[in-house]
Amino acid sequence: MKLTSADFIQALRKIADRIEQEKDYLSELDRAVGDGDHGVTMSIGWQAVKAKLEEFDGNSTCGEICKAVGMTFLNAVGSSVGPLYATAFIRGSAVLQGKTELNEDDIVQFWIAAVNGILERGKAQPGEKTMVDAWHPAMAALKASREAGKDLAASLEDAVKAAEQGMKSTAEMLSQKGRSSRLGERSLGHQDPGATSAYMILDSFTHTIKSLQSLAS
Amino acid sequence: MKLTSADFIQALRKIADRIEQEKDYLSELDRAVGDGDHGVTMSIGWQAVKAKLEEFDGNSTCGEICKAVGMTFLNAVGSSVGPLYATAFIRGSAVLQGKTELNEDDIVQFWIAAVNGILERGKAQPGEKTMVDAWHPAMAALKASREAGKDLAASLEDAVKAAEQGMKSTAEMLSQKGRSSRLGERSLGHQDPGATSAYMILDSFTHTIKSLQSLAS
Amino acid sequence: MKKLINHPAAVVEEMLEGFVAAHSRYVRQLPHNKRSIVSTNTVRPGKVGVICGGGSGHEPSFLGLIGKGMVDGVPVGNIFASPPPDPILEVTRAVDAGAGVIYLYGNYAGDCMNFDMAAELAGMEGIRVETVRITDDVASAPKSEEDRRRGIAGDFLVFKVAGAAADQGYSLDEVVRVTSKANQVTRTMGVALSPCFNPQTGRPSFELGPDEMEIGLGIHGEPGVQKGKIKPADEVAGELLDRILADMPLSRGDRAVVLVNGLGSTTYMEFFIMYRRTAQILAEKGVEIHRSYVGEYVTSLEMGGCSITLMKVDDELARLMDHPADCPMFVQM
Amino acid sequence: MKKLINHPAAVVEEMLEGFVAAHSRYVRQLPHNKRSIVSTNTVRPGKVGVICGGGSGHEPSFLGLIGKGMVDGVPVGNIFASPPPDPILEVTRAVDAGAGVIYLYGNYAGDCMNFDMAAELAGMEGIRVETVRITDDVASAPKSEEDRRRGIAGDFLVFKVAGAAADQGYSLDEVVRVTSKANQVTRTMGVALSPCFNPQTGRPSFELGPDEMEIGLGIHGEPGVQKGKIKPADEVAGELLDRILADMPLSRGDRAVVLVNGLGSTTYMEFFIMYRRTAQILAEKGVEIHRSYVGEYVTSLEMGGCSITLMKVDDELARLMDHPADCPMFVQM
Ligand SMILES: Nc1ncnc2c1ncn2[C@@H]1O[C@H](COP(=O)(O)OP(=O)(O)O)[C@@H](O)[C@H]1O
Ligand SMILES: Nc1ncnc2c1ncn2[C@@H]1O[C@H](COP(=O)(O)OP(=O)(O)O)[C@@H](O)[C@H]1O
Ligand SMILES: [Mg+2]
Ligand SMILES: [Mg+2]
Ligand SMILES: [Mg+2]
Ligand SMILES: [Mg+2]
Repeated sequence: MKLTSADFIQALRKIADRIEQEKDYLSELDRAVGDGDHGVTMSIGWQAVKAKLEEFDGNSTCGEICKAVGMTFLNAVGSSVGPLYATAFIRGSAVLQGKTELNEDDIVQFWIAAVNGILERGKAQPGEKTMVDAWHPAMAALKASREAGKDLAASLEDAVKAAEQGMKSTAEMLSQKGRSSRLGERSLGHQDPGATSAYMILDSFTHTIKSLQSLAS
Repeated sequence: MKLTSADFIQALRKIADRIEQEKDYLSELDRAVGDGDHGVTMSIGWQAVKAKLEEFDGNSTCGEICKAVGMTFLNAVGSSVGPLYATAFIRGSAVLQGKTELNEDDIVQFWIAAVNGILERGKAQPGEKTMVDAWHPAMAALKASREAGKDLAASLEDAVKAAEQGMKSTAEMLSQKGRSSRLGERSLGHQDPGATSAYMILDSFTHTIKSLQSLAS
Repeated sequence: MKKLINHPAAVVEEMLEGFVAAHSRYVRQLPHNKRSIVSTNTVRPGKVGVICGGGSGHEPSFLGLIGKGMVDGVPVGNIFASPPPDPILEVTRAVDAGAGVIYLYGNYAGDCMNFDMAAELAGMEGIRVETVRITDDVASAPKSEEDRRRGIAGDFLVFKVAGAAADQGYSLDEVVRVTSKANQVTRTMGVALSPCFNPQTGRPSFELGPDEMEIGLGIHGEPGVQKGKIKPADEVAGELLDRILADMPLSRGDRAVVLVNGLGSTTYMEFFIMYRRTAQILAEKGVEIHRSYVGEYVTSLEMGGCSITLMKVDDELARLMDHPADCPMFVQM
Repeated sequence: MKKLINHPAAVVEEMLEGFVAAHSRYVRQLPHNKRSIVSTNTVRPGKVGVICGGGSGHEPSFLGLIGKGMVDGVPVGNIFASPPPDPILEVTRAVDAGAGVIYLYGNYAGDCMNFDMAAELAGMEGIRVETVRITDDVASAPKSEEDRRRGIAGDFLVFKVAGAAADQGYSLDEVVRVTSKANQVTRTMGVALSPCFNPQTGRPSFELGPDEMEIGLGIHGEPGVQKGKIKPADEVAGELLDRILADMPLSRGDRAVVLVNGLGSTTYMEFFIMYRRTAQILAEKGVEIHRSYVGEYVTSLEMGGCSITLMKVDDELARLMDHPADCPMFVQM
């Protein structure tokens, strides 16, 4: 399958809508382990992104869209997730430069670059109860499924499953990074908000890809 | 009947106990129209008086006891009621000077002097929704009953009835003095806390007189 | 009601011990009465002594305002209760430096009676005492009866004027003149969102529904003039200013000092949002803001809400407001 | 949740408008980003620029501390969220006077990442930036992992040291040295009694029973280390100090600066009662209190509770703490 700049914009809008729907839930998760604002922050960031996307259309390159998304998100929110997702989108934009149409490999490379950005910026290891616990296994699954010859949609579905599992596993982890790390034992039993929104982002993107694919077939 | 210094001390102790019992109720009344502390203030004042009374015994004159009560109450509470009752007891002490035994007329004169002190210090008129609305009719009844030839206990009973009626009538008055005066119409329906404690003081004193009388007869 | 206290009956004494320990450079307790708090360094020959006071529970007022350019001593009362004459008199003796003493307090029955008794006793000792009762609370009595009004947050601005005048060497008559003038041009309207809890009763000072506010509420929880649904800050600020300006009109070219005072538990964020609209409204009317105070100056324990005070200043008042002050809980360079 | 606000999404912008209007003698907004707030009068050639920052909701920190002897600029974040690099960088450019700039902030993941990004960008523009992350919160990580700890009320004392050092002409290296030293000898333990309400979620930051308190709670409502029944103030103060002194022992002859910091809705009366016991305990240990701060310096919206901070001072730190400061929400003569 192919993803045009217009499709890419559409996929990003859908993520913004998904976050908007879930923002109260995300804040509630953060209330248990952090400062209770993760939904607010993600909503502010993604709504700013959605507004910024108005400036782009099918003629824009995915690279420039992606870079603008990163900078917009960052300047709208700051916070922990601002630098993490900004770095993700800016790194991701590097592999999409000049492109108004993405093939399946471009999209895989985009996600891998983006998540590497998150890892480098945040320096969190898997198991520290952060968004990395969703993103890291998701990327491992994505790569494995591609190597096993699956198509993009199927591979992304595997990645989403891994993200979901990673997200759920954070409930059993002792927090090491971010605000919740002060909690120690008391963070047990609570799912990490950043891992949860990470799963939602990937899940939403995968839905878009699947519906584009079914439209195309 | 006669009232000794020891009886007088006893009567004052009883007042302190009565106020202590009713302090929450008095604060609740003040909560509706003032700052909610009338019971606290009266309790602090009367408990200080009770402690001070330890320094006196049957050899003390009623005048010196009475003056000490006034100064002790004042310095323990300040507030609106401090100067009012301090003035009352200091004026009252003037008619009891040098006496270790009081006759019925002494006691009547004591109360009249005391209440005149309240009127002069506070400059409140009857009808302004203050303790004066209990004290003023009570003294009128006390004088009238004495003039009609009733004994002290009976006259005090009449005074208590008048105080009770005056106290109740404050619920229908617009406040003019004290904290509650800002309320205007909204003070309607609420009984004045100071009028209520005034009634209690006189009622408690009258009970003491009646039981002394029944003991004597 | 949850509070960081030991015994409800000991809160005032323990607060004073802590206060004096924390600020021993500024204040001391007098030996006879621990509720008599005076400055360590402001009393000087020929300077008028400035005393303010009232009940506890309004911190930083009154004791946090003892210091250079402000007040010289504070007799401290129980929570929301005037101090008795005894500490007032003791403070009066300590701060009199031959030029007489001014008593400043909000116009409440209890304060009037106790301070008057003290003034009488001080007079008998040959100390000249004058009194200015502060009456800035617009909600507390109608326009024609200004002298029956109560003192609330405007207390702070009036103390500031008196303290500066005394520090600048004004005579007692002159301090009284300028302080009365300050009081006459000072108006406050407040809004309450949540009650305070008297540590000694454990009860809320009043009841408000979860979406209610009350306009004109007193700083001791005395009921206000109008209860209603909570509104956006801009509307609330507008209503408070409407009432102030209806009472004391300001016109183009007038100058005002603005005080947005917090009652205890409301956030600074909200004060600045209220200030923002206040400044807009005054700008629309062409009123110049000479100086602004935004924060907690006269609280009501942990009551929620705030008040807006305007003082209409002439050159003299403006100059006195600009005079520096150095106190434990208020410093102005 | 009742608040004097207009739109939840506009609280930070409107607060800043009000703040800058009220304190225009001290601060201004930079043209490119209204969240970049800088001093009107402290930047001077050769002086190290001092920047502190973080999320909104901690007022008087951070923006109320812009002024002489304190900080030169503050990039402002959303409520409890680090500002992004953009306003940090803009403030950096504005306060750099050729001597370099120091970034000071509580050690939170978000602040670290955003300030580091800004520092990198500033470095690319030839501005030398150094960073000291404040880590005073004893409850936030065990003793051997001090550098993972968070910054809470101790922020204020560390800012004070840095601001004074810069004002006294220390070089950037020297400001970094003394500020790091200050951070290393500053410890805080807090107790929370009631939650704050983020105006944007309308939800309480945590739940506590009507007779519960929580020790070690963070200034953004992050859960603490120990929940329990509320105790008398003297016991609470004792527990907080025990934990501080177990972490940073003080012995006879040592000197300390004490800060009792209110989180938002607790009364000054309670702070002084907590201070009283703190002073008693330090006196018993023979520790001299060099200077004390009691009030609201680093709040957490309207959270209930307070913290106790000790800074163990040597001559240099004592001298810097005594240096005057003149800011909108903090003045020291
Ligand atoms: N260093 C890090 N690396 C990866 N993710 C992190 C890191 N620090 C925090 N996070 C994520 O950020 C989430 C919190 O985001 P949010 O609540 O929006 O920010 P803040 O902590 O500033 O309030 C956490 O749940 C966690 O997943
Ligand atoms: N001028 C006055 N004359 C007589 N009684 C008064 C006067 N002012 C107030 N009071 C009485 O004082 C009572 C309030 O007392 P209290 O609550 O103890 O003092 P405060 O008003 O200082 O809190 C009122 O209910 C009223 O009866
Ligand atoms: Mg958060
Ligand atoms: Mg009362
Ligand atoms: Mg009272
Ligand atoms: Mg946050």
